[in-house]
Amino acid sequence: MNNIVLIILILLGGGILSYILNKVTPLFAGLTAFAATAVAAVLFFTGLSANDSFEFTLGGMQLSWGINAYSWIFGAMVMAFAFLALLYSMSYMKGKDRLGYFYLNYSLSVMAMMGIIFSRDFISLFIFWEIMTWSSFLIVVYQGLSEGRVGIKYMIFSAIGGYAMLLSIVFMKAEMGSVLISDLIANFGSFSSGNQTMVGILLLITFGVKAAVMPLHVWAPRAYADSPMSYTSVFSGLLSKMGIFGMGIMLVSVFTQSKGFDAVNMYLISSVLAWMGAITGVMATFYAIIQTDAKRLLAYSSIGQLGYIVMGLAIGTKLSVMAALFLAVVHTIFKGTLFLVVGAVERQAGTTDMTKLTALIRRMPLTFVAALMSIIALAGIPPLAGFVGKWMLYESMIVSDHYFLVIMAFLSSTAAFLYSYRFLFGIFLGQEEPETKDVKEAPALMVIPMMLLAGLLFFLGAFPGYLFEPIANGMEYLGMGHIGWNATVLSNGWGDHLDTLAVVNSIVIIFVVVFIFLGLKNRKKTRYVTTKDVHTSGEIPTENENLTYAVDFYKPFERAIDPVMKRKMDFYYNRLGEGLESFFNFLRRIYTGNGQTYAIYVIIFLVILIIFSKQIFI
Amino acid sequence: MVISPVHYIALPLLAAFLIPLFAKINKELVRIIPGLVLAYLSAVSIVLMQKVVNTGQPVIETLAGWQAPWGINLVFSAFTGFLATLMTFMALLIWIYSYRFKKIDSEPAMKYYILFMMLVTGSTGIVLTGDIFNMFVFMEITAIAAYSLTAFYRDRDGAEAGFKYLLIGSFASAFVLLAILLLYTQVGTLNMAQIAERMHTVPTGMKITILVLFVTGLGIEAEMFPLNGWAPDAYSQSPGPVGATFAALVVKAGVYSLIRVIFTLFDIHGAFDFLVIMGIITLVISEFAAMKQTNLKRMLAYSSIGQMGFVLIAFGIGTKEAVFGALFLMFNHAVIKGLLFMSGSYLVYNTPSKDIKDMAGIGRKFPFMTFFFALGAFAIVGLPPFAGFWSKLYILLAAADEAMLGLVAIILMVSIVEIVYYFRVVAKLYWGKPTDNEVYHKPTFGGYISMTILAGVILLVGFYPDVITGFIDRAADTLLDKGEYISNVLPKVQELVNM
Amino acid sequence: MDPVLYNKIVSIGIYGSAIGLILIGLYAVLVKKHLTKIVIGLSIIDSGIHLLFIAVGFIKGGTAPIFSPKGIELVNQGTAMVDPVPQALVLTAIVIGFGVTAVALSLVIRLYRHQHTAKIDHIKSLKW
Amino acid sequence: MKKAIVILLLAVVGWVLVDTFFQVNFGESRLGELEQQKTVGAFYLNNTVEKLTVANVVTAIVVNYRGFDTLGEVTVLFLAAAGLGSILYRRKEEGEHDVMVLNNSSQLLQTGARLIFPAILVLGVYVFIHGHLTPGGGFQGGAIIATGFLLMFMAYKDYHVSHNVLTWVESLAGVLFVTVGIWGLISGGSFLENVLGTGVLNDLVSGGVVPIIYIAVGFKVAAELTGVLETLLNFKTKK
Repeated sequence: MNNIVLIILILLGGGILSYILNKVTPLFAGLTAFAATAVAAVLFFTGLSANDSFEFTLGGMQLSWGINAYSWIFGAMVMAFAFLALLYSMSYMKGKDRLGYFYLNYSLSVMAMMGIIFSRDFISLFIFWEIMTWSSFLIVVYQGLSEGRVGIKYMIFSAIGGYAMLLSIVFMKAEMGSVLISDLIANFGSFSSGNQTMVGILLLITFGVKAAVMPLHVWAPRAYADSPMSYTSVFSGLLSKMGIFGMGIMLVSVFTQSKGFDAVNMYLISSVLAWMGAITGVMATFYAIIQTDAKRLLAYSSIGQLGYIVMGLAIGTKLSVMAALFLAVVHTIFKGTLFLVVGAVERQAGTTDMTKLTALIRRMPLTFVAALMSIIALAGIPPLAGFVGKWMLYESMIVSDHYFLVIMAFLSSTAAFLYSYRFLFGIFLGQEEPETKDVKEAPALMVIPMMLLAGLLFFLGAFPGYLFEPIANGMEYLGMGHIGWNATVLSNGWGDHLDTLAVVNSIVIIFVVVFIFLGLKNRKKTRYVTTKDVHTSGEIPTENENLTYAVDFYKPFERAIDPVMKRKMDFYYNRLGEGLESFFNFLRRIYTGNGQTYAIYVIIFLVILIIFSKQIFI
Repeated sequence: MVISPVHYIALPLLAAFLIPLFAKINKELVRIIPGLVLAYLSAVSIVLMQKVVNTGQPVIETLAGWQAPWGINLVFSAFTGFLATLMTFMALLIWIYSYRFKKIDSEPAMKYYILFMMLVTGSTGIVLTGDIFNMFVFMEITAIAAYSLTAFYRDRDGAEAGFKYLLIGSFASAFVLLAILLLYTQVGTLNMAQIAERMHTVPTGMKITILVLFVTGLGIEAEMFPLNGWAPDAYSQSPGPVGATFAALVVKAGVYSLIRVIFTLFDIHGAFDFLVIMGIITLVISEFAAMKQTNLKRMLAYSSIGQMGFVLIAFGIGTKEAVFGALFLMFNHAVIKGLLFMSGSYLVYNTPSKDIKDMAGIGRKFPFMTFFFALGAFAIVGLPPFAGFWSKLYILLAAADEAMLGLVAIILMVSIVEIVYYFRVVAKLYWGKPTDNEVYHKPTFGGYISMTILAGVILLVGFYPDVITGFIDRAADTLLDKGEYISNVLPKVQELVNM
Repeated sequence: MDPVLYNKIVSIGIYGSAIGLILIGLYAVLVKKHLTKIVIGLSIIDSGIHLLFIAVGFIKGGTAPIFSPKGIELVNQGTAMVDPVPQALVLTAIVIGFGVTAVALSLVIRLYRHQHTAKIDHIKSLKW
Repeated sequence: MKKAIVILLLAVVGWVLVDTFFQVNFGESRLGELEQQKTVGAFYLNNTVEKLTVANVVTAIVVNYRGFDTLGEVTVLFLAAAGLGSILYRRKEEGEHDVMVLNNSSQLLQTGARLIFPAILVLGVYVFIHGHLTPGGGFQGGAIIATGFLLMFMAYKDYHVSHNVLTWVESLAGVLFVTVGIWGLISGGSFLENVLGTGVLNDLVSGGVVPIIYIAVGFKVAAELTGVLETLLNFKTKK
């Protein structure tokens, strides 16, 4: 049987089987889902070639699945990360109820993502897109927080996105009689200018919702924070990348490559999108800084990072697209890891509130190492992979004369240091509280995936070329020319070279030296104290006073950005929603409950028809 | 005895007349006989469907030995047969579901089964008959059974809903009767094929007046806005299986009659645009009204009305693809809404206040019911890969083919509203904080069986729509080919003269 | 009297009274508050329609469509028989009307027993 | 206000109805010629005597040509009775019994009712037995019989008709109707087909199955109308 179909079927079957087996024992549920993902991953990495395709007719529609160099990047990402996150889940989810439900939806969303990646036509893309949406919705409401309101908000936005795609699909089908992505690329130039804009914007809305671009992002922070962390890592790491995946096809293949696309439109759409990405990056970063909950902080940070990626894609030069795709992969790794870290902390310490957690470094050292690595990658500090991506992004923007965007990006990545620091410090460093004394290191099943991912970050920082290769192949498939790459050397437009290996080596050496030095120097002197072990003007703080360092961490900064943050986008959406609901409430008063009124409606209807019968029926 | 469409009417009637006698022998027979009849009719459906598919010709049954225009005839074509088969199977499932209904009290149980069977017979009769006045008679059979069943529960709201239904329903029958009368004066016949054949001789003004009367009367049955005031009350107050029957059979019959009149009897093209407009209004207003409902069944009722509006839109577009989508949607709606009403009523039974608020977390107590409800909700809003998706897709494609992108946009926007209120409930059922309610009405075994079958159908059609599209395709062709209908039903001109 | 005028007057009288009955019935249903009166109104609408049926089937100078010896004799003399179809239809319609009325009355009785009122304005616990 | 609106609306409806029906000329023959029959009515008038040997064409239509309608209409009655039963059903509680809503009537009415009751029954039976010959038939006869029972209900406060008997009568009559239909299906090829010899016109025994069906209808209608009256007039109380 065709491997593509087999992967989908294995994931689907694994999900259903784990739902059923959960009735036997919850252990089987996790194992089955894990086994299915593992087999699928093995199949994906070993059994697929670019020529594999699968075509069939369903309900009168010609559907076609296949794999290409571009989708391979995302497929590899999904399979590898989903596999590791599932390994983590088996330990993380232990003891929670309705595991069958969780694993079913987990497997379904992985299956849906693989389906999206395999889809060569919009109908199957839409089908898998919606499966992804509702399976993730079911996990967002899994913990039963806030009466499912977060989930509903997520669902509304996803539905808007999904239906935008459906609208463009039916339009495409009517216009060109086909729903193949390749046909859209081939025929896009022949659409009228207005139709081009419409299809373009509709599809970008679809992908923008999942990628949480600014006006469409309001679902994301709470949805990320409310899901179980082992799924949030997938949610933020992979699901959002599906938006990026689609945007890549739209912006690069459809817009740039199809001859005859109205240049003005294209420029307008792309630069609007780039600016939206930039604003998303800045605003979300600001929001991330003022969060006190680690989950929310990471959620906003995710949105901000996705903003960069969108910006890179929208600029559309070779280098920027490459940077965006590189960042997309790296973001999956580090943000996924960070959510896993937060999950581990939540499970071990019982909370993710940074004002309550302190000094977990001594309790959970391995988790800390993973967090540290990912934070470094997130902040874009050499030598980890994030640095390489940022480097390329800045360079591409400067080369293509987007100076304002550079300023925005610079602003937000500087600001990102603030929350990175807050995250690291709030949870892992500082003085110890008695409450966190009994916290233990996370179990091995949770630590191993985190450490593997952290190692991967380090590896990619040293040898970015191993990631450049598939990305360059993918971009070639999309229609951009080949870009020069080498395993360890970055080259830029000015002809400078950056040998990543040298950077890595020197930094590692410095780090090790300093570490040894500090270790030797402080070996005997370290005295660990709790936060209560202080005297403020001679007063001894009471037990219940929260003196954690993370309280009011960035008070001055918060005050500075307060005017910008006052009106959230959320506020306007909520007002709109309330307005609509009260309108609906008013509207249903037509049904007065009095039978006689209904009878009068009938007569009124009849009379209207009689009076206007000539106009209506002829 | 040859298998023929008349079995659909004769056997249930015979059974209905016999049930009071059997009740004197054994109380259990009252429950079993309707099931046997419906099971037999399902088998009849399969045989007849096979015959129709194999020969490509409709099975036409003349009654009392008189050829078409003189006597009444039953037409089991690919189109009517499809609907009749659908209805019979749904009725059989609903019977399985309600087998233990009212098991304590045998007297109302007998009445219930008689009325239920007549509801089914009436709906099937509307679809099968080829005579306009006979259709009216079946409409009334359906209506009276429906009024009584709506008021079946002994609380006062049931009677209220029943009375409203009756009030509006009487209007419907009055208008239809007037329309039939006027039609008879113009064409001098009651056979629908012959009416269609002679329709071009009727003066336009008269034709339009008749059409207006028909549209008003049948629009009430098809739940067109603003004629549908009765519907939410009737759906929400009737017993659970009856609500399912309304959604799966009665409304379908109403829509069928409207479609038959507009597509076959009349040749007025404005009527199609009119259907689209009324469909949009119905869809929009009822989906909006559903949004703020606190009673689950009432919400389902409004959703049903909205779906019927959607069906009307699709029929109004009038192309082959659109009719195909509309029939597909009717099929899906019957199956899905049936499942929703079946599972929903167990959820409602176990919530004394009937309020969606108080159903929070009920999924822990009724995992299967909640699962079925969630599946139905997912399917009805048209999420892939469930059955509802395909019908929605086909209708939208058909609309786009006619360059009605605005219409597509409206439908999609309304779909978002639909998603919101369904998902709100689903999220609440699964993950709300449970309020403890002691009352337990455990789902019956039969309930599980029929719901599992429906869920299976939803999944099967969702994953592999081709199992059903062949039949629907043929049905759509049959509906649109008016000339063939006339020539099939009416004997050749020579024979007419010789008669 | 002029046959044309006579014809007109008769048709106004018969159609007019039948339509008048329909309108009176509709008025009762739409305006009267008492449930029983509404049911009576529905009955009156039905009666009006039934009358229209009979009126439409009538043929001037026609006799009843019965081939009794007398009827055969009349037909042989060239007398027309009225159209039998509306009469047959109206028989069915009357019985159906009776059935609906009976159900309506029983609903009214039950509403009255539960609600202790028969005013339609007071019976609207199901709304919106 | 509401009244004014309603009157306005009804004026439009009335005007349209009048306008429409005046296009249908009163008393005009729409039957067409013998060869070129325009309405089915003409066909019935021309063929009933020859093919069915039923004198009353209306009866022929009701019972044979459109017998299916009649089956439906009998069902409607049956349903109305069943529906009434279910709507007004209440389980008898401890110490309750059925009571008529009517008051005791005068001696005059009681005596008169007893006197006239048998006559009404006979008239009813006569009407439905001769349904195929004279104006009248099963429905009319049944209604007349039910009137007789209504008279008895009004005269005697504690007059009851056995539910058992009513059930048997209406069920058997209904079964007879359908069975005749199915008999036609089996031996003649179509449901309700007239499979008996038709006899001589204007004989009491003529018209094949038509009188049989009409007698069944008569019994059924009588039983059902009586049942409906009984249900509507009774209520359960402790007194």
